[in-house]
Amino acid sequence: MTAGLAAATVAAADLSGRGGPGFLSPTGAEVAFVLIGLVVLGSALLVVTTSQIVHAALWLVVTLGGLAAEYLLLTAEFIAWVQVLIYIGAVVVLLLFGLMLTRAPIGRSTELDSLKRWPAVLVAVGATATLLTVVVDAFHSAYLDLGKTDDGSARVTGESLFRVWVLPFEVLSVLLLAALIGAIVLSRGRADADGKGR
Amino acid sequence: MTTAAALATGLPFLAAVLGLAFGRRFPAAARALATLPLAASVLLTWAVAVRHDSGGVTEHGTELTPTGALDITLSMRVDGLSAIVAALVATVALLVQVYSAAYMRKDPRYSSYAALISLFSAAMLLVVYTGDLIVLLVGWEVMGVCSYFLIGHYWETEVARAAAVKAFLVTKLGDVPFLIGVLVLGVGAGSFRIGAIVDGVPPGGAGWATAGTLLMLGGVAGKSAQVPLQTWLPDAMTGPTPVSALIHAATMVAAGAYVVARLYPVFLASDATLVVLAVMAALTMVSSALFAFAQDDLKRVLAWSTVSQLAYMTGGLAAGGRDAAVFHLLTHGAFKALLFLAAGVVIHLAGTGRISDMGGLRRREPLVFWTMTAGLGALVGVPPLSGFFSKEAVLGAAEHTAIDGGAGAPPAVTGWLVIVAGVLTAGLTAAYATRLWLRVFFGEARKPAPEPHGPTPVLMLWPLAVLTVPTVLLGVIGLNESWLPAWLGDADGRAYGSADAANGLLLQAPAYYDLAPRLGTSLAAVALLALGAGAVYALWRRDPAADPARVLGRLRGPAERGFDVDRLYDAVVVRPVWLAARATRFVDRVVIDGYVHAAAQGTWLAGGGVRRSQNGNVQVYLAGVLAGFVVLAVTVAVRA
Amino acid sequence: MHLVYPLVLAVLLFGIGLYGVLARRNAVLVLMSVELMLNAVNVNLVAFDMWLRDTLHAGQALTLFVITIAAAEIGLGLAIVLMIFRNRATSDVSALRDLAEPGAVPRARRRLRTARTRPGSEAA
Amino acid sequence: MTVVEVLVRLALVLAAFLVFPLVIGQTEHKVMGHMQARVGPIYAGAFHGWAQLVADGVKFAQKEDVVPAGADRRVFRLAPAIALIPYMVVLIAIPVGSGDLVGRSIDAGVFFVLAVMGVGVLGSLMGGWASANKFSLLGSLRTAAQLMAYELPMLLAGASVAMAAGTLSLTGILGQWEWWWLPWQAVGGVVFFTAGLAELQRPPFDMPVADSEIIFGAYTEYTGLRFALFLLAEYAGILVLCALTTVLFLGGWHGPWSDDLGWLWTLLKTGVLAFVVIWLRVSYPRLREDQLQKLAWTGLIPLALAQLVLTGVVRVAIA
Repeated sequence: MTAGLAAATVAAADLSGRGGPGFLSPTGAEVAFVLIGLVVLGSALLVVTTSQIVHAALWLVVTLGGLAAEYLLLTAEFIAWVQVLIYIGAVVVLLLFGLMLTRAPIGRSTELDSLKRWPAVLVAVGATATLLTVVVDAFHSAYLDLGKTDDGSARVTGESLFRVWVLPFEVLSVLLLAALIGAIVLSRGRADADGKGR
Repeated sequence: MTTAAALATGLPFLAAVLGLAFGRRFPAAARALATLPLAASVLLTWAVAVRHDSGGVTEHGTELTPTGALDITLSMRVDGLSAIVAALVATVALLVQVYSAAYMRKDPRYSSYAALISLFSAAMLLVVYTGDLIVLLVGWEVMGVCSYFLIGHYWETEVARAAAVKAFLVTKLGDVPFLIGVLVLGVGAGSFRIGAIVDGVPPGGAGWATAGTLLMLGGVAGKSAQVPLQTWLPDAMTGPTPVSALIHAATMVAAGAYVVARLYPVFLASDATLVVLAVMAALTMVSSALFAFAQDDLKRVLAWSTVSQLAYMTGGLAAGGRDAAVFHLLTHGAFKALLFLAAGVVIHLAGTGRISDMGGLRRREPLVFWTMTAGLGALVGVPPLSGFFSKEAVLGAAEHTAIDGGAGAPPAVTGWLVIVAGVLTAGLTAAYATRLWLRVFFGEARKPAPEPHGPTPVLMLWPLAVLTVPTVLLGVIGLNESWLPAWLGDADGRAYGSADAANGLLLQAPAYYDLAPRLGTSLAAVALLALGAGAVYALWRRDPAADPARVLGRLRGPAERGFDVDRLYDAVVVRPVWLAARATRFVDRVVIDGYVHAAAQGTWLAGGGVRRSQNGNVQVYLAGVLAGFVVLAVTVAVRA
Repeated sequence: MHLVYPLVLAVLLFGIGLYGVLARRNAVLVLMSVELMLNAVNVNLVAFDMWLRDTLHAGQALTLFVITIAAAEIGLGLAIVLMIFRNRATSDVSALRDLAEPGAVPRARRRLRTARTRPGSEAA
Repeated sequence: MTVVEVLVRLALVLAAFLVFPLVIGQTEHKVMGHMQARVGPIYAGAFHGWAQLVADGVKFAQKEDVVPAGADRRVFRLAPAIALIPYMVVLIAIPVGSGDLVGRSIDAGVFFVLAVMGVGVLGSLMGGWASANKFSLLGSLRTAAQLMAYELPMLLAGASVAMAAGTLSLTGILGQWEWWWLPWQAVGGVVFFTAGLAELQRPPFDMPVADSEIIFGAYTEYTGLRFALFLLAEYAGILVLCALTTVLFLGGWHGPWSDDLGWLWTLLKTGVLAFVVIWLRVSYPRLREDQLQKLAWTGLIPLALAQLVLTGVVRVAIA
């Protein structure tokens, strides 16, 4: 439904399209972007609807991988590999780890969705429609020229990161340390309270 | 010279601060602290008065930081008037401190009492000396506060508390217009400096001068207990006797008259103000003399008499006799202080303040008898005593105004008012003074005297002796034009000289500077005096045990209660205010609080409704928040 | 490439993540949905960075930061979920009603009671 | 780069992917057979049992493809592929010889390689969970924990080399390489190799598949070709790890004589390393789970950090 709405608004934007080629003659990158985007959205939908909890995590892998590919198409190469490394290599593994520790069952679970599903649908669709309207209205004529640039290369990103954004970077490292310590404290606290482990 | 004046003001202030800070811890030092700085002040004020002689104005001051359009100067303005009045104030204050050292000997709160007296003296001296109206106002209000505390010295008693609050409220009632009047004068003259204001009045008067002086009359009436704000003074007698003597006889109550004299050129230029002042004075004079006649309490008699005598001063001022009024202020300060201090000893002896319980005290303490006789004589205006001369001076000025006042003189009507009321009051004064004298000192004691608790302290007696001297002799200074009028200088502060008088360079006609008694008014006053005194004596002779006041008949009760002015106040002011307050309370409780309670109740109910949604499910909360966001965004987008 | 493609993708992904956060009951699934939303934001950031040709590369830098923070968040989040699971034997967010107004929801009370009767939770 | 060239390169990579892991497998059989004096692997096909690999293949192919009843069938079947494919993808980026002798030169090569290698672990996780077997699940958990622990030192060691070369590209790193990098990056190399072994779950880091404790962990329920794919993934992993270590720390195609022989040097170094891997399997006992974690957090990570500091200091000194 939302995809249809998006298509409609995109088509409408095409009529007034300024700057860049029209929507009806897409480039190869655009076609690839849309196709991968559909995969991403589909798998994301499965993440939030599947009744098998581990499958959700695996679909998440597909979503994140697809997004990495989208980053590549946007010429943000470094971001793409970081996405794979951190999200798939670390976050999803952690998630699976967590799922297994919380005794994720094989097969369908009945209680994954709350009873308030329809209000959630309503709110999500409302928010999406609002954002979509705003975004399409504002940017339907903006064109992203992905010519030969190395804006997304490791060198450029690294330079901006360590020249311009060094301070936030350092602050972030402190945050990570805090998160590390916090996670350790959280997982150990209970064991100490119980006495000799479990 | 201004330095000496500032020092004279500062020393008691310092003593007060030290006394309030350390008096409780070092009670031994309190007595020295109370008297010694004040003694120095007395010397200084006298030095200032003598050095000043008859030179014009000496004024020095530092300007405070600019406060806006009109600057305030911290200045000392010494001229004849302020030098003499300051000397009077300081002297009486010192005597009272000395007297109090004995009178309040056993009082546990002596140190704070003495400090307050010192503070009061400092404030009064500030009022007298200062050359700036705003600074004067400061001293004025400090005096009021001190008066409040001193009247309420025996705050354990209900009466004292009520009297203190009453005195405070009533005088403040007058101070509000007084403040506005000060501001009007300041703005009108473009300065708060007294000199500038006095010089700034145009010859024919000015709107701002009339308005300002009229407003200031409120403060004058409040401080000097004139109609219609007179009722606080008799009640204030619940304070210690020295306080009554100091504040409520010699000094503070005279401040009202003093301020008028200080700004006299301004008042003189405002005919309307003078007429109002004259009406006020006439009413006060007669009525309070009548009330004094009806009183049974010794100090209340003296209080009403004070009110009456103050009316003489204000009356003199209204009728153009500034020098006469100041003359009366001086003599009155002396003899009324004497009378109060003597009354203190009498009460001390008799163990009661009720006249109906006294009698025959003549034999127990002859010194008191004689000094009090002198004081009463001066009060009544028996010829060679001081009161006679000052009173005649007032009446003489009034006569001049009434009969041959010319251009620049007050309206004739003020003169007539003051003469009629003054002569009538002379008779009434003689009547109540005679009644007091006879009932206290003669006849038999109507109540067995209490066991004499030791001899009367010497410290209490010698101020009486000291005060008797001016009581008897002070009238002399008015006899020669080169004495008191020359010392006082002209009303605008400039020096007075006979040559000036002859050339018409003075502010007023020469007759106003002549303080010698005049034949017509003297005869009339003395005749009525004799009539009043004789009538009372005759009544007393018929029945020494009965109160001569019975002659008032049905009038006596109301007169004793000051014509129930308090009840009038009650009906006119208090009750409407009460009703308004009650109405306000009703509106507040029912209407305004109704809204508040309804709002609270509504919030409570709404909260109860929202409470149901607080089921702990975070996702529901989040959904609500986001739904709200969507609605808001859509609303904004649609309206944009 | 038209800017709307990545933007629309981001919006839709965000909506899906939003739905997941609101509708899923398992805490780990909620965390996953949060990751979806974060990724949507990242797509936006990268797209705008490329579109603006930002010389500071704020968009990419911020994306890297977001990814890092997401890693930290998932670590802490999972630690919390595991703690809850250990204490209450559930990772169902709708069963965690400690925020409820007392007495407003009978179910929450029942849950509390059962939690209280569990051995081991008394030590806490 | 034309389409044909791309296709040729992909075909070559695929060929290498198909051939070398098998070679390594064969070598492992032989080496273990000789080192442990086992008769089996030296028997088939007469000469040193050259046909053993073929026999193994036939055996795996013949076996029934069993999926447990309680398993999550789709995930169970998908898992071996997930485990295998990332290694194939990684091979694309590894340069074999000087110049353009590489599948595809990738700008952020080190990142790419390490990122994609991390994905392979998902296969073990999926397989272990989908088997509906407690031992498998335990194996998966151990795999995940091990991956978490060893990814970090591996990344740090890789970062050290990238820092030394000033580039993330693998070909770029080799372009910068000098002989004295050998001692300079030695510690990093050891850390990288050790961590890689742990990530591959090779002995002595094979707790996730410890057959004496949890009966081959995640692979308990796998039989036949699927099991063979897992094995193949392991050998591919050895290949990738050894090739990467070669490229990053041993100079890749650098060596004496002509640069044209570079590919030979690469293969030689990789082969030696692969031999070391096999050698270690034969000679070292298995670590305990807690020892394993301790080694990572208190041994390898500090070492890797020290290497990073050293690299930085030398880099600054040179500059």
